[in-house]
Amino acid sequence: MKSSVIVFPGSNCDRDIAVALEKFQIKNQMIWHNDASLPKSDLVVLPGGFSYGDYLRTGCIASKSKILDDVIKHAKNGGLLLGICNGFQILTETGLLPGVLLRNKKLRFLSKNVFLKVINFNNRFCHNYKKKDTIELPIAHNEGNYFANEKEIKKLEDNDLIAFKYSDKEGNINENTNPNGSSQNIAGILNNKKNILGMMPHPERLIDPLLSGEDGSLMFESLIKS
Amino acid sequence: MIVTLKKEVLDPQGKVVSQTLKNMGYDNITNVRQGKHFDIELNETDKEKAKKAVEEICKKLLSNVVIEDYTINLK
Amino acid sequence: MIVTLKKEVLDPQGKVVSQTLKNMGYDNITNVRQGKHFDIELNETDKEKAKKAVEEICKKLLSNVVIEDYTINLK
Amino acid sequence: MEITPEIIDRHGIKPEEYKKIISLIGKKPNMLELGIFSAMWNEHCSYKSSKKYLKSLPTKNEKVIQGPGENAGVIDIGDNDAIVFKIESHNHPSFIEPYQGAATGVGGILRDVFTMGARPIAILNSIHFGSHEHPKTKNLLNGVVSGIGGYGNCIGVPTVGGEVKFDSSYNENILVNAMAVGLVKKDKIFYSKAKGYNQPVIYVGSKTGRDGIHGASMASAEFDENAESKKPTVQVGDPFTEKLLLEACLELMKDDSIISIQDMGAAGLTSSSIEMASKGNLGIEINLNKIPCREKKMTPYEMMLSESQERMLLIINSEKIESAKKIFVKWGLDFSVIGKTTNTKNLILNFNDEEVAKLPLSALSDDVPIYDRKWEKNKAPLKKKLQIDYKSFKILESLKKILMSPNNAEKSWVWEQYDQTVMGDTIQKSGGDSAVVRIHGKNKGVAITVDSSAHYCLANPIIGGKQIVSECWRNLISVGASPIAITNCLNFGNPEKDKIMGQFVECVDGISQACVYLDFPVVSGNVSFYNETKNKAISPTPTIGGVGLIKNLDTMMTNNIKEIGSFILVIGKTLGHLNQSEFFREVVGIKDGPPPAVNLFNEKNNGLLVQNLISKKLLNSVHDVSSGGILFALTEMCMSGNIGVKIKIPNNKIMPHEYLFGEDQSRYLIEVNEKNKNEVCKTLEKNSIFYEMLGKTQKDSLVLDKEFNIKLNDLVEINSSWFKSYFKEN
Ligand SMILES: Nc1ncnc2c1ncn2[C@@H]1O[C@H](COP(=O)(O)OP(=O)(O)O)[C@@H](O)[C@H]1O
Ligand SMILES: [Mg+2]
Repeated sequence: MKSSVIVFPGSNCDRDIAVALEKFQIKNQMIWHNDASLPKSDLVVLPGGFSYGDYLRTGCIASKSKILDDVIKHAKNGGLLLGICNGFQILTETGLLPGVLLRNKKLRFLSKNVFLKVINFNNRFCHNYKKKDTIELPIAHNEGNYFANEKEIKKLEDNDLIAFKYSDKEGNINENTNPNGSSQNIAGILNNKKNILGMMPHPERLIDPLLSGEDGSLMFESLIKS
Repeated sequence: MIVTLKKEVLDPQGKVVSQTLKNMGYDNITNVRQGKHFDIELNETDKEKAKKAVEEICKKLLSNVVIEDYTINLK
Repeated sequence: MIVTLKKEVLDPQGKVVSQTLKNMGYDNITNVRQGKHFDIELNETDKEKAKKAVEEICKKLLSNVVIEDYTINLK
Repeated sequence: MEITPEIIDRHGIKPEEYKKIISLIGKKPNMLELGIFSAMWNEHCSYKSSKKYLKSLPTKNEKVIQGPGENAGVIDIGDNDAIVFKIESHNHPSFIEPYQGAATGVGGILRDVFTMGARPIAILNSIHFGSHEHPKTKNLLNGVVSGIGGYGNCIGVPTVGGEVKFDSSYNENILVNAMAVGLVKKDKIFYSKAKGYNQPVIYVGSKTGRDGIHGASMASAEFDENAESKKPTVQVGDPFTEKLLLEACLELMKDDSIISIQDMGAAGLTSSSIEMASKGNLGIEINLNKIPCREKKMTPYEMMLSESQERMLLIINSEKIESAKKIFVKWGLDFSVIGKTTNTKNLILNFNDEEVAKLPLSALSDDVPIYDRKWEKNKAPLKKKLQIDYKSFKILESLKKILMSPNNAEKSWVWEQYDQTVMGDTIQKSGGDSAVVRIHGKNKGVAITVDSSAHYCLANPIIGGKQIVSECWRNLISVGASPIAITNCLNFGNPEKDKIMGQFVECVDGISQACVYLDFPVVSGNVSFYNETKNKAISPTPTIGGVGLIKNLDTMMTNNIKEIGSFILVIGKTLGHLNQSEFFREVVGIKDGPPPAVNLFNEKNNGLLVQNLISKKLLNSVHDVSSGGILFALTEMCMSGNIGVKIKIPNNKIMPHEYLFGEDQSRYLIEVNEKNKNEVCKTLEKNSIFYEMLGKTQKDSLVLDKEFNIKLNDLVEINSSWFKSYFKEN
């Protein structure tokens, strides 16, 4: 499997995701945002960070980058596209995924481990979570409060496009287990064809027991087996 | 140019500000909403053209139509 | 009510926005500065009093006079 | 413009100093030259009051690669890896504009670290605020924490630890100390010393604006009612640009293009250019028309004194200019050749084809006035026999009061605002005794902590100085590290007052004694004087940042209890010293008296023995006992492990309160399981280390024999409630 990680000015989880991909023997290349074309890849990752300082709106300026045309083409052709944190914000700004990520409800940056209930397993990112459907991953964001109008949310629900919801250890989903105010506790969503996943939590930060867990590894294992 | 959140979108910042003001004793504050303000200097003498350009900029970059409205104010 | 960074203070956001607009082909943009906009609803019929209250709010909470200026616009 | 006594005074230059300037340069300085002197000769840049005493600190051992004098200290951690670290204050600006002040503090210290070729791998902070009831505190706390987070999170370096304290002595002078730690290959360290003349001097980074003019002078003056008027000296930070600058510099450092490099920190272009040239024993010539400016019509004075952020000065191999420029252009940064090194030993500034300043470098750096200020010995309070009716202070209620107090409350409200896990190597984040960050790609790590204890220092600066170094050492030991070296940030009031100077002299003495005894040298640091408003000074607050090495992460230790049915032992003797303790302060209301004595011999012995037990994997968990005493430390271990303990006070001549809340030094709590108990006790006895059996771990409640039994969940609730209710979150 081959992957490309797009590096924007201000990306800062680009190395972390590269380390994770390589750990699972995915052949990875770093692609500069200003490059004219995307090399052939099975998976493209938009990493976390603060592209363009998160100035104006998170993900907004990165979504206007040169390389994005190719990334969009890649996704339209059914290629896998994963946006983590800032990457998710970029995906909503490009319109590849619906909705928008607003500031956290408490108006402060939130960095901690949270529990997630995996809602959709039938996609190439998540099928491994069948064995473990409540997982723990770190979040670290200031704008992770997912918002979409009722119509959009209903569409996501009706078509089973919600990938993860914030929950507690037992998998209960309610207001108390919602760290940032997201509609319906949404932590990650898929597109219709389920080849694009946008998520706020960071699977690449939990791939090793010394880092207090390996629930992130399951996603990379899903990808290589798919 | 002012970009504001649509009415139906929750504005947590505005809420906090108005709450704080109430705590400070300003009881007559009924609502606060926070938005962004842009001061754009344009090298364009034709007012109509300038307005058009700014409109375009707003739509393409400065606002997200999913959640925001904008108003333009030419000087 | 608009709060803007003082002229001599760096505005990193405005800098990035104006750079992006240039990259998008809007060559005639000479400068962009970003500020905050507050929409405050006040329950006060007396215009003068309202203005005074808002001034006070600006100074005490909404702006830091060290780096910011503000302008008030009563409706 | 005529240089009047008022102008000289406004530049913070004393009349005698002005006379000295004239005799050094053989002429009256012009405005620009005066500004340059003011920037170089102020306390913040010149260390004129502190130099004499800083010299007494130990700065060398076989692990130290670079001690004080460079942008940051460097230590050897083996395998060609080295760690670069330093702490710095940004107190005054943070009081005036908390978000930007704190943010630019973080930005500045990060630049100090990557200037040396290191990739920053961790940020820590020590922040002190006034009483939580003071009307300014909430806003300052909120602004400072979000500013620290705002900068570090954006640049993508994890903030892994720190401390937050409240005390009314900081009501009008908060402290914001930021520490940065970086990793570099031992053979790729970069220095600021210029070499060779006629080499190009290059400016990179952000443009220069009119911000922060005279910031360093501000940091060298007391606040007064007119602090407002000093406001325009605060800068706005741009972490995004700093991230680009970091990546661009590290990219350029891959080959040998750079001869020397220096960040533009306090006193901006002035101090950076002067330091580079004078360290290299050279001269420097700058054409000010080449400075990238953000605003039109900037004057030479403004350019030289601006403290605009995110800028660097480089001296580059002349053949490499084009390739270097390419890198900076790719990252969207300014790159401008602004001058050259010369062999004249002068600083020469040209503007519009005119020479606007010419000063001998020696006058600016070597001939800085050094003061041997008068100082007064501190009257150390003696221990008085106190008549306290301990019975009226129920032990459990007292514990709860301590857990609930702002200084001892759990601080996750703070650290959750910091990205702690970016870079994927944070093995222990906030909440432990020290943070642990893995060396990327290896199975070793560094332990890092920052500590201060102003209460102790105020009561007795010598003991306080010793104590804080010892506590820092202990925190490193507790996670299984070998302590290597420290950095220190010395925050004090006005040194022109004998009493304050006395606090400084004695604190440094205490720090020095402990560092020498523990072989724990000082490799970098910062002095912040004039933390004083309307004649009221802060408590003397030396902040110590310590770094240690964990050679094999398999032997790393944590402080959460691991197992039911294991034993809790106290290492070190408990004498029950309660003066200056949290119990006295928060529960009884006594604030005077001496701090606990520090016995460096015991400190070292106990510490090395605990270290030894950890390395043999004989212990389940370890926590140092510091403020709050045994009961507080034990409660923390229970809460983080979610396992309870049943304890019984060992046969001891002192009162239960003295045993449980006393703050005697050099102690640890260790958890040992049944299997290892014998071997651990034998080792302790063989080495004549004093220890006591405290209790046995059990399910979910903390029990003191015949006194109380409380569920851990209740304790957690109490401990985590303070910040939430202070900020009215649910
Ligand atoms: N400002 C802060 N930033 C990050 N972490 C903090 C901060 N304040 C406290 N912490 C963390 O809280 C824990 C307890 O702090 P403290 O009580 O000062 O520890 P100790 O007494 O062991 O030095 C430590 O892990 C520390 O890193
Ligand atoms: Mg500790």
